[in-house]
Amino acid sequence: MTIASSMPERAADPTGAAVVPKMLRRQRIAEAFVAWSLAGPALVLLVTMFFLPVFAVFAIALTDWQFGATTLSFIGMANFREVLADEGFRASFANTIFYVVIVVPGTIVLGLAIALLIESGKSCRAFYRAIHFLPFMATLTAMAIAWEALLHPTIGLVNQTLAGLGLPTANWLRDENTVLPVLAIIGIWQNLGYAMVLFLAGLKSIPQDLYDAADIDGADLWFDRLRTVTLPMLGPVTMFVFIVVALKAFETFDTVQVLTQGGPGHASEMLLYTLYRESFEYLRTGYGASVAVVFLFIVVALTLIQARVMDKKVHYQ
Amino acid sequence: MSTSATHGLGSPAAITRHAILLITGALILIPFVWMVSLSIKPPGEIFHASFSFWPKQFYGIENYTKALTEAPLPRYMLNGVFVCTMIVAAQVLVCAPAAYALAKLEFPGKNLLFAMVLIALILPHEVLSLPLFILGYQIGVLNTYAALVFPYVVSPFGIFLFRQFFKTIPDDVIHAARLDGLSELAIVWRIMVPMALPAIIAFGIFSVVGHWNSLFWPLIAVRDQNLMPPPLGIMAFKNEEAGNDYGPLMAASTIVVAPLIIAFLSAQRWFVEGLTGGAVK
Amino acid sequence: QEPIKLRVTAAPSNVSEMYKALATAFEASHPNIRVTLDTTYRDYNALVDATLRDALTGEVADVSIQGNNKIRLYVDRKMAVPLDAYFSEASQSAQSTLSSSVASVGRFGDKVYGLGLSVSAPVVFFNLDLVEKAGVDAANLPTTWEGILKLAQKIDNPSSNTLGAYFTYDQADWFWIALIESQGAQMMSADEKHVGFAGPEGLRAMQLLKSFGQAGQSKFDMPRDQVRQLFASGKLGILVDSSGSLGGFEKQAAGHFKVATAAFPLLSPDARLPAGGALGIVFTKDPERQKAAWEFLNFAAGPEGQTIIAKNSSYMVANSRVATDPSMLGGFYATQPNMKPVVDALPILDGWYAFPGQNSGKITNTLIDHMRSVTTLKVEPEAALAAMTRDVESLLPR
Amino acid sequence: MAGITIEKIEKTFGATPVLREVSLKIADGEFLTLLGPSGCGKSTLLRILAGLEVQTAGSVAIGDRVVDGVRPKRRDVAMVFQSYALYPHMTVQDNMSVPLRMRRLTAWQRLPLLGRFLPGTKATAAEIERDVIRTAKALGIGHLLARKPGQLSGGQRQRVAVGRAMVRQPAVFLMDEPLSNLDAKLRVQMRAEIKELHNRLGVTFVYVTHDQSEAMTMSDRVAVMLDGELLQVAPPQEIYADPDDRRVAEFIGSPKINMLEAKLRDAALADAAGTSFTVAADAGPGTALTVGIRPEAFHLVETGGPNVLTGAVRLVEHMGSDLFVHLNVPGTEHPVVARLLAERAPQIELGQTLHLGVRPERLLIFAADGKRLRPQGHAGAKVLPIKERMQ
Amino acid sequence: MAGITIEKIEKTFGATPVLREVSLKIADGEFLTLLGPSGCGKSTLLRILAGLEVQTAGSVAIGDRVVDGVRPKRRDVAMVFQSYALYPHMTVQDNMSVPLRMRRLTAWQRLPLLGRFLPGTKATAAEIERDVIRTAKALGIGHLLARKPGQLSGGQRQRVAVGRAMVRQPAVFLMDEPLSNLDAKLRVQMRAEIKELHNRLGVTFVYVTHDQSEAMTMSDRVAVMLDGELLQVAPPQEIYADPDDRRVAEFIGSPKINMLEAKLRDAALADAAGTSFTVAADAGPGTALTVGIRPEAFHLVETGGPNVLTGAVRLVEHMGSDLFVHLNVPGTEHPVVARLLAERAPQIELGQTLHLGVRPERLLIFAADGKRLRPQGHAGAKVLPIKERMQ
Ligand SMILES: Nc1ncnc2c1ncn2[C@@H]1O[C@H](COP(=O)(O)OP(=O)(O)OP(=O)(O)O)[C@@H](O)[C@H]1O
Ligand SMILES: Nc1ncnc2c1ncn2[C@@H]1O[C@H](COP(=O)(O)OP(=O)(O)OP(=O)(O)O)[C@@H](O)[C@H]1O
Ligand SMILES: [Mg+2]
Ligand SMILES: [Mg+2]
Repeated sequence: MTIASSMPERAADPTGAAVVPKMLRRQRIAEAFVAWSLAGPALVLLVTMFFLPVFAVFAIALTDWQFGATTLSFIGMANFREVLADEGFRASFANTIFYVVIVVPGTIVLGLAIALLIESGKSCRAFYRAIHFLPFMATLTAMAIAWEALLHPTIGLVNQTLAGLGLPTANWLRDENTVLPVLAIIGIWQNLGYAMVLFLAGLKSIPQDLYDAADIDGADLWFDRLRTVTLPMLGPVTMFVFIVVALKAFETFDTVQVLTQGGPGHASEMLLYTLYRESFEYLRTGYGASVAVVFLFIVVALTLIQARVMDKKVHYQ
Repeated sequence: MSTSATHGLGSPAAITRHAILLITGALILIPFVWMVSLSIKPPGEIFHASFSFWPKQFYGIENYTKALTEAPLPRYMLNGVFVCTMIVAAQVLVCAPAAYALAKLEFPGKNLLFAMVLIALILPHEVLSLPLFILGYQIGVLNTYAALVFPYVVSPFGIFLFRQFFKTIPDDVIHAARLDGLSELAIVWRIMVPMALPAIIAFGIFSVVGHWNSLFWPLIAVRDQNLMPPPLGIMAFKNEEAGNDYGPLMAASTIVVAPLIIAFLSAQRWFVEGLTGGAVK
Repeated sequence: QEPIKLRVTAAPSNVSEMYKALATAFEASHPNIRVTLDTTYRDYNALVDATLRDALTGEVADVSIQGNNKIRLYVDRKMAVPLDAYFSEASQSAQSTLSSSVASVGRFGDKVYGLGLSVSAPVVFFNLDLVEKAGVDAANLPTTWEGILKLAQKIDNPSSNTLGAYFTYDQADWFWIALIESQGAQMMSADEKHVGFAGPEGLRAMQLLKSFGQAGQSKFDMPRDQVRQLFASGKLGILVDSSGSLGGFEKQAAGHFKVATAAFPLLSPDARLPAGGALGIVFTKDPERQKAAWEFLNFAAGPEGQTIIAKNSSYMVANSRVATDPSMLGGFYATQPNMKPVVDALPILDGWYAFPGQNSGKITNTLIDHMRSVTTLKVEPEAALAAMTRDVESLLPR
Repeated sequence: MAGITIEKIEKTFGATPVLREVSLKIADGEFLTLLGPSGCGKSTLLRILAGLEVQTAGSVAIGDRVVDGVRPKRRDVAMVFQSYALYPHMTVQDNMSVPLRMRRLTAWQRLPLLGRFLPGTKATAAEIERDVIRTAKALGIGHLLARKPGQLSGGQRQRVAVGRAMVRQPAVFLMDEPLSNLDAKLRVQMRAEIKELHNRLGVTFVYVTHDQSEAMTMSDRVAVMLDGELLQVAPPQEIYADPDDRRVAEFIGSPKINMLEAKLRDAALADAAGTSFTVAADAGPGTALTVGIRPEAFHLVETGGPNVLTGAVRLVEHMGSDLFVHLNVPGTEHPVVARLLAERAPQIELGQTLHLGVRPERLLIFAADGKRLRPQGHAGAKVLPIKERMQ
Repeated sequence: MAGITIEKIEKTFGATPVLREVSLKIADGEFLTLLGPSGCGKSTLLRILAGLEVQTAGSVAIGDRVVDGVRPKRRDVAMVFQSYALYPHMTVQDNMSVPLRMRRLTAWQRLPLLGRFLPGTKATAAEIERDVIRTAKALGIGHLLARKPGQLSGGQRQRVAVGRAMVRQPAVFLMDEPLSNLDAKLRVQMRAEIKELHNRLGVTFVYVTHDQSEAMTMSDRVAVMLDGELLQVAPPQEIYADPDDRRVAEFIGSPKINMLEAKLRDAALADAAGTSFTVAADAGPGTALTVGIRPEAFHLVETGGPNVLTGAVRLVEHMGSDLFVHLNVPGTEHPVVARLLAERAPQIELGQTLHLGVRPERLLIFAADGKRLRPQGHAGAKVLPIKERMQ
């Protein structure tokens, strides 16, 4: 058999050149169709479960609707003006920022420290991992009750222990100066395990080679290894933990509701609680919706800004 | 790490490690210890100026019996299991194909879709509850299991996590599957999902923890007690006006959190692995 | 004939057994009415939210058993049905057992919109062990604020971590109303344009709160749950709280210390007290169902229903006739001396006032904030009252 | 059985062209190797043949069917991937069954539980199992059927990948660097095995590699690719001995061919590296040329002269049977490398001066644009037609 | 400058022994290659030298200092890793600075912000920068200093890794398969560069590889390792030409050495593969032996006879200058492979019968236990001392 005779004859087809691009285009369209039919359900659901409701909230924010009322009227930006002028809202905003500023770094630093400690040895890893992850799984309303008892100003374990050690005690939940830090500690307590697990996963994916290289290069003190290898390599995880924990911190609600109801005064009021209270306790749905809009705006903006700022410093593979 | 790993259990570094972790672990466990302790105490011993873990009079049987019978806690737990299973199943069902498309296919609008996923990831669900309630009413599912499930069938976090994990699966495997004759959907279910099992387990735990403990939406979406979630069993003993019934309340709390702990303990290996491959890269 | 299916919602969920018993007994005596009971609402606020949500979808319950202070909400939204016609018809019938106390709890304006079913009243709790340790005889418990505060000072002992007295002030605006109305004053002017407590009664109330603060409360300002934990632990001598807590206290104190109650001191002959607890509201607009709904409420407020409520909860029943008649619950309450202050208070129990307008919820919180500023001794009573008056009036509808 | 006709295939990713007008005819049953450095577009071309990637322009025919727009499944091609791309969660047997199940069972019959009870499923499944076992036995992996890929060695995985491709008897085998993940020893062994597989099956093989020894030893023809262009398509010997293009000459051969910049003195003589070479070039004096000399074309001579390079020994590499001698020759940029048979070479010392002669017919002359300048009347080395050489 | 003395090093992971009584002396300035198949324990030995792993028994001395228990930092060794292990988040310059910063700056001076203001930091930092730039220039990566590893090609990364090792002028260089991530062409080029680096620095190199051509071309001596044991340590030529052990002979050489099972007929003749070989063995008739013949030891002869193998051609591989001919020889399990020079071999057809002769002195005879049987009075090929051969 010679090479030439085994070749097909289609090259002679004069229409071949025109047919080809058409077929290719059809194939490309078919490919996009497949992709969209895979992503389609998710897209439709994302729109109906997330984006339409958000628009509905936007719309409600422009009205004076009260929950359950049969009438409402369009009042434009009045709700927003009121929100921005409201002292309670401003306190709530400041508290939320304060809380986030404590909880996020606290969770990240402690979560990382515990992850490093767990990973630095071989024994009991699963055990330590599990107990530190426990708070993340517990029903917070139930745990808040336990916290309330622990923080009791006279018969609580915390104050009794402090008093026993001769340290000053405090009325944790009813003192303007302590209530937010206490909530923040509970927030850290709850999210710590989550951050720890993510960091553990991150640590596992750092190649051993880099530590060997650091050893050879002389970076063999824990401090140097941390700075030369561990921390930079954990950059992307930290970024992820940061965003997730920040979002969770912004959305803190249960502890406030069970432990403090935002008090004393507005000292522990936080955005999601304000939103809830306006909408469901005070039944001022239109106003609550405008709080929601402002809340969403703040959360999205801060998350994006922080992500952008950190993104610059984070190394990606 | 080999240099530090070569130190045995008895070295100062190892002892310090255990000491610190035991202390932090103990601190973290205090509320849980408190919870379990209260759950076995009689009402008269619940609040005492002096503490003891073990009660003078063991009252666990009474408290746990009350927790299980006063409200239909077992029923709530079954609801929890059913609803969480449905939610996780639906989420995997919806998210895996979308994540596959985002990770491995090229199509117009891909970046827009991914941006939408990221924005949805940021939106807190509580804010959307009222419109979702009306939506549930419009589609006529309120007060059914479906009402508990439908807002969660798509999870932006799931799409995100799966996408990250799928990206680590080599293209060649997909090419091989196409040559072998698998359709794109078959590739998702027969190749990607089995290979991403750790990520799916990790996601499953997150999802189950979230929905098992949630009270906010179920109380809005359903009013039939037979559909209610586990935390309602705790709420039955919590009352603003009359005061909390602490013993059964804590017993119910213990019962509600126990399945999650067991699930986590039995799946924790995959859990960390799943995250290693996914979110974290 | 088809039996009428009545949908009933009720809160709070921790007494759902009681409601179930009530419904079962009702169905037994009214074979042509079936009750679909829904008691998943953990507190009165949750039930309000759910009811309003149901209003959105047009599926409001026929009857709802709600918190005493919620009537106005439903009247404002034109949801609650006035019951005067039914009430007057029923009370004229010979065998009626409804007392006027049942209606007064549910009165708003000049109409009755709800039938009181269970009530709680503000009372004073004593830890008898501490009282006796302070050298006071349990039979001679003080009945005036002055006496209470003096006893508190005797009990108060920082070295053993014992607190003398605590005045609960954060159950919405309930205790503020109690302080004002127990002096015979009104919460608001008749036209509801101005507050009624800007005068001497308000100041007296504030001064009383300050005295509690000085007696020790200021050091340990606490949320309600923590106060109750403290009382249960035996480290609090006197507690001003809702009578609803009695059951819990008695259980927690059992084998530990003795609890006694005394009436909330009244400072005026025309003193009234706000009633906590629950009342039944009719929402259905369908005459047929309205009638069935009334039957249900009438049953619940009657001897049979009230007995079920008394036996299945620590609530006081709302019907004073049932409570005092020895052939009904009179005997039962005779065996419960701690309930006596509530039984005695039944005739003067009044509706739980609710502020008008969309800011009523906010006003409630404003009241609490100013009360706290006084009990914690941060602000002088005069200044606090002035600020309270100003803040509340600015939140009233203009 | 099918040949492949590739016509003016172009491919761009975004704006960067990866393939430029590639045309190629592959005969039925031929073993064609695509050889080129990393990133030159070999895999892209192979994937276009398989239908995994869509070309930007041009057309592909397999057998006498134009397959543009035809799904991979319907092209009757099988592919072995560099990473093997085995399904890690399936046993070897399942891995090998997939292509058959997808083709022989209907969608209904493939349903997880239900499918098993449909008529015919059982018979077909048994048949598939038979075929898989037969193929596995033929490849010597019959005992591994129950294992998962994670439990196999590199060579075993490679065989499973081949098995998965083989089991459905495709008309065309595509292989994308199937040996590059193996260690050197195994590579040599598998090379022979794949070649034998080709001889046995007799179907068309398109084999991608950047390893020239693979290309040289296995192929009927080698297609040398650089930057998305096919530079030369010819039998291995011809590619080596008679390259068309300077880049081909430089790419093929290890150690690399020595390239000396030369200037034409007259039509028959060029000066380079301090000596003169006998060339036959149809150009004016002073034209710049490049003289290429393969390392093994050198032999030791006693003294300098025309066609002899002289320099000092810079490095001696011992390669078992051979010796690579690196020489610093004045006038050249890079050291000149000569390959001498170890046993015939005398003891060579570093720094010692050597004279390396080369026969004029072994000189490869390239014009400035890289095109080969061939002696008059010479159209390429004589090479036998494929079928005569391989049986 | 320091030699290395390894004495009876043992290493077990859990219960599995990975190194068994490895002893080795490496001379100051020597280039020693550890050669062995994957998993034989090469990296483990290297890591023990570096101090990254602690041996189970035995002792290591660098120079005249026993370094057991000494931290890697204090051993004066540098290491280049297979994966390069560059810090991906640092620029090339920072990567290369790390070893100097860790040594020349105190812990205080290394503190993130504060450190910059301590006395001396600035001067030392400037000095470090100077050294890094000098080293980078020497390696031809001066223009890459501001890039991160992700932006470099494989070869450039490799150079950065070498630079990081070089910059602090260690007495010993350890390299763990530094070229295995590069493609074939680059590998050849980097091979020469590393060898020149060694010549220039004159310090001790311990080089790990499983690639024999690397071992053969670069080393002063090669240590062949198998299953955690050193089988032979000798110059490359000697390893190739005069292996001590059957396994060494089989491991070295590509294509693999042909091994024929033989039976001694008398003290001077052994029968194998249908012919007889001239051997010199001190054993009784009937003793089983193995005759090893390197592929390039064959030459074509006209007819059969003693020391001539006869068989049918099964496969011909063209390798540019060489031809690998696979012969089915009756009585052998595997085909016999011969390497013939392409230009001297006549046209060979598949199936054709060939006669391959071998000179008796090129036969390698092994006893049944794998030990080499040497002709009387022969103690190994003559090899020059290191310093004479390389300068
Ligand atoms: N999906 C893609 N998007 C953009 N560029 C791509 C894509 N796939 C390949 N390329 C680019 O096309 C060029 C050719 O890639 P290809 O994989 O065909 O090379 P190759 O010859 O197979 O190389 P190797 O030997 O490394 O596998 C490369 O420069 C590559 O970067
Ligand atoms: N940390 C460890 N724990 C247990 N076994 C190990 C460990 N490190 C290496 N081994 C085992 O020790 C043996 C030798 O490993 P080593 O890495 O030294 O091999 P190598 O010769 O470098 O192989 P390669 O060429 O593949 O790098 C292997 O069988 C390996 O599985
Ligand atoms: Mg490729
Ligand atoms: Mg190794």
